[in-house]
Amino acid sequence: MLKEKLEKFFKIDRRWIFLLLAIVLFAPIMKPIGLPNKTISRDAQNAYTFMDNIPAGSFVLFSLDYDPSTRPELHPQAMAMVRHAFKRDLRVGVVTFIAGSTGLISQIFAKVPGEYNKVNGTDYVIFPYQANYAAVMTQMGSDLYGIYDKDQDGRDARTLPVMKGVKNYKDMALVVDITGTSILDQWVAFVGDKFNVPVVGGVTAISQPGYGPYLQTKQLKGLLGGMKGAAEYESLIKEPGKGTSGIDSLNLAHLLVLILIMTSNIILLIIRYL
Amino acid sequence: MELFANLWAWFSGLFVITPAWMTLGAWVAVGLTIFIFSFLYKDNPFFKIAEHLYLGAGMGWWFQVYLYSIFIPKVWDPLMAHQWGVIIPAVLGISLVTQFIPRISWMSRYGFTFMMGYGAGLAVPAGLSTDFIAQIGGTIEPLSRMASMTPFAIFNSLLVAFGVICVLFYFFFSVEHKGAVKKVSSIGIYFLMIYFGAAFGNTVMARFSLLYGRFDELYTYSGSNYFYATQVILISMVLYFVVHALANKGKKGTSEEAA
Amino acid sequence: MIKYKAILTLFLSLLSVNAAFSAEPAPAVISGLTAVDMPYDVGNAVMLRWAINPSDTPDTVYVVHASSQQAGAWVEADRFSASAKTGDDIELPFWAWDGSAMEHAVKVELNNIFGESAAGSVFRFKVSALEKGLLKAESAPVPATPVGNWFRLDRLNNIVLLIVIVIVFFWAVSHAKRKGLFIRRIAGLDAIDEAIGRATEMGKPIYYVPGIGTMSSISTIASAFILGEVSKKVAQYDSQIKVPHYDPIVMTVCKEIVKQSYMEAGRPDSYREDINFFVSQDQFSYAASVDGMISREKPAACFFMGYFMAESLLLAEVGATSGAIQIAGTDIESQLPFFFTACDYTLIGEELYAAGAYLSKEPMLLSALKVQDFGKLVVMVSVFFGIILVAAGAALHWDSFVNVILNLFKAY
Amino acid sequence: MKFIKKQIPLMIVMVVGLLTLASYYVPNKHSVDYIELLSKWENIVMAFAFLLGLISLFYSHYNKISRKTDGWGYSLFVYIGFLGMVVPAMMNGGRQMVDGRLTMLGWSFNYIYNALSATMFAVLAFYIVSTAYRSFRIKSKQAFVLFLAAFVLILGKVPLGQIIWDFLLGWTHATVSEVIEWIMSVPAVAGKRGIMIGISIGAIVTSLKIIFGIERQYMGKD
Repeated sequence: MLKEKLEKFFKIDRRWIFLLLAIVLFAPIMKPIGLPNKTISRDAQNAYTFMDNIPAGSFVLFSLDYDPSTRPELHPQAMAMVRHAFKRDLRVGVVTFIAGSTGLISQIFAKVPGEYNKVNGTDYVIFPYQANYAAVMTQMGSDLYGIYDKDQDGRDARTLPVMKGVKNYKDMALVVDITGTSILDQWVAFVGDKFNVPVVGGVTAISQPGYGPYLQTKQLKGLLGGMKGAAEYESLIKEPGKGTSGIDSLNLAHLLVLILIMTSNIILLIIRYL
Repeated sequence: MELFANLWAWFSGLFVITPAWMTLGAWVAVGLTIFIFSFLYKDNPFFKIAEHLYLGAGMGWWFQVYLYSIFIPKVWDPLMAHQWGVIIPAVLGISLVTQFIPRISWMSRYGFTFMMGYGAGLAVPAGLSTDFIAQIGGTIEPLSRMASMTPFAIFNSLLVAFGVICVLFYFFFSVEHKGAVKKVSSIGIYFLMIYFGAAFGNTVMARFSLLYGRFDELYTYSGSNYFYATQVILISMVLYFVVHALANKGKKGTSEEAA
Repeated sequence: MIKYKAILTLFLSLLSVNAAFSAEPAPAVISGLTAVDMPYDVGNAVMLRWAINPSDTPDTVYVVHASSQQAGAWVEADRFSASAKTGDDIELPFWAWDGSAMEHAVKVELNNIFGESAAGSVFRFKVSALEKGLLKAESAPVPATPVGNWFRLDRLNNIVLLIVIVIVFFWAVSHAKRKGLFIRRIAGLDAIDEAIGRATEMGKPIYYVPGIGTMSSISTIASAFILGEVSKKVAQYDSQIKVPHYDPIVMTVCKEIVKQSYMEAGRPDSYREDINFFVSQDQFSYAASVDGMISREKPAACFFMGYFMAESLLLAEVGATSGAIQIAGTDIESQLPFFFTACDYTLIGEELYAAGAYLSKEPMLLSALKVQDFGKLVVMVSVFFGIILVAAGAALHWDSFVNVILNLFKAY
Repeated sequence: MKFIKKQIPLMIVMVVGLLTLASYYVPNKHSVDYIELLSKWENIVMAFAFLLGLISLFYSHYNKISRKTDGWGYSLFVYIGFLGMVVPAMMNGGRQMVDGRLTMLGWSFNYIYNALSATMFAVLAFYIVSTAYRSFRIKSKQAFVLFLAAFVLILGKVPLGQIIWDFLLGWTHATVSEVIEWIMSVPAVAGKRGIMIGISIGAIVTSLKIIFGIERQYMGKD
């Protein structure tokens, strides 16, 4: 009797599994649980410490190069780091080399500056999309206005208060690149090494291991990897957001898979030896 | 003429992206997302609509990519500038289209033999260097630091080499797998199993992140500023399935179980 | 007037040189600087070499200047500390490079500095050593002309291996025998008959999905061959087969192949043009559409053979749910785990290539399989002996011997 | 006729194949230019091949509509989807952004194409779970190894899993990240490398067969 019941469970309609997964992933979006995330990786901690020690008023350049396909992992990272920069009263400049990221950038800056009373043009500036990153990176080494003479809204970049005293990499305290492409490698090779600017990165979980060598040689001052990196950064700046709810979802979903695999094996054992 | 210009201006003015367009976009995106997900429950007309729309949209997307990144800049512009060199690939390309006319379809061979030759010529040396020589090198290279290695690291390097040899035994085709060969190749299978399991487990997180991303977007569009797009469409879908199930109640065999 | 100005300038500059001379000791001379064309390249780089100076300290910095003019116009090309960039750091194998740790060797990429293609024109170079920002030593300028070379000597190991394989290949192909060539069992392929038989019994179609590769990917070629054999059997059993396509060229090729198979099976009348049909050239809309078809038609068997990316599991899971026997095969190793877990039988990597030979038993193909086995034998032997030699060499500190072996198995 | 139909195509394969092969060993400017030219040509030929697919797609759905076969109405959506992408593209010259503003093409891409493809990709998350439920059952020793590797990898990727591991297996003094690192860099590498080497040899031999005209089934028979 039990055996028959179990066998039925064995061939459970997989739509129940789908439903479970959907609930487990969706619930934390509505209400983040804040499951313990006590481990903070060294690289995320380093990224945080570096940003935290920059003197207030310094200029930080964000290169946000991700499109909707890597949004779940990278958008929370960008949010958290921009928040941190505003919290520390740093000046923020944003560039991008991926056409698809312009929409995502405006999403960030529609929301975050308001929380810290920051004004476009005075505290931050968004530059228009440029396709050829190698040329732009080199140009910014001497005079960034050679390429970015206007900001995204067409205002003369030179006269913006936020750009006061900023001409090239020498006037920047940090470059942050958040990307799902190899553009971070270019920032390290073309800019970090050549012009002596510190570079911090944010990448997807899949490409994270590849940056080990750069971190070892300190060519990268810190690195956020995937949603976990975002969650870690959020907990460092004490502003739980999408990264935290994301890692909640992932935690539960992974747990669900493990429980499912275990149950199916336990049932298999019972059926076989009972 | 002026009327025409005015009409055109009015027409293209309609397609300037306004906040209203953004809200409409949210409804479209939510609808299509839920239609595709509904396939997980069972096949239904809404999925079929999304599926066919996607067929067209996918081809349309690539068509404009090809048009604006190849046909215009790489074929049309050079021709206008009297660079006749592009005629060769264009003719090879057009030869492919002769497929539709059986009598001269042999012409398409010119096009695809070109592609085959190019592909094969690239594959040989690249395969030799990255997948053959470099993989042998990668297997033996760690042991060159023998003097400074821990016993565990030495064991690991030897294990990799041993595993590679066993797996290759598994792929031996001209030897019957029995006796010693069978033993070695079955050890190779264990290495394959570890790789398969690990690669599977490693991908799970990336896929969940994608799904989380979709759900997050659905959640965003469930807000009042989007007029509750997600809730409305989701509830209508559920209602449809309920009504459909009630209507088909008693008619056995018509239900399309997706399980 | 201009004359006077020139004289004045000359005088002033002499003065300033004099002043420099009186302020600090004269810089020493870096001798023995040579500049030659960088070998084995397209002609954009020059190799500078000079001996290491034993009196260099960790603070010593070398600066390399380059110029495309007859005189002056120096541009900084490189800057590095005295301990870096020795002859050992040049990534070339021992048969193509004789540098040692006792010299500096710097590759100067001229196209990065001067922008245009550099082959054929003369450039001048000089090297200076700085100690804490002060000029310590300087070389006389030396000229060099980069030229485009005709052979990548560093890829010698690659070409030798290729020649060996080609020789073995031709030997095997020309000695292809009709009989006596053994091939081991491949479980997935034995299941093909079972799958087709089942489809005939149930009166349901077979789906053969060739994946999203183009005709130049090897897995697609292998898949097309297997399709030929499968459709021959389908024609014999008088069953139904459907082949949804991603790539139009693959589709046209497969049309030819299936038609031919139906003729060979003696059933040209059952051949229909719509056996092969085009779906989409967009990865996921292809997957969505094929998923829709499989879930609606509930085929008796699904074959997934060829080049697959993320859609592998999208297809295989729907096929498994609809209750089909599934046989998969791909050479994309990242997708093998998903096929392996979701399908009944999976051809792993090379097994897919061997399938054509296995099914057709054609002597030519079987002997090509021998070449593949030979290649694997080469790998096994090299790994086995390579490990022993390298480990022994490293333990005994025969560094150059270890280096020789590592160079042999390095891709340049 | 046979010459034009068969011999010349075979010659094209061989000449193009051998030249491309040789260019790998020749660093000269001519060889670099040759490869650049050919890859440009290949892109153009591919673009024409795309038209072949587009025509077949239109043709087959046109047939469905004109013959009013089952579900012909859905075929209309193929054309709607196509126009939904192409017309906006024509209006903006294929640009998604003009002066920092979303164009109609950008809109179609974001809300139609991207919504569809991202969702289809995300469906994989569901399938990966149901496949795991079905397939990771320990029915043999090999299946056990497969199960174990997958289990550890799934467990150790998220913080919660790391906590569970430390709780249950903390006494081993090996963190789950270290174990994962070991699996991925030792036994899994051996498995993957074996497959890759096998594949590369197979690919080389097949390519040689194509270049030398031994494998010519792709040309059909005539």
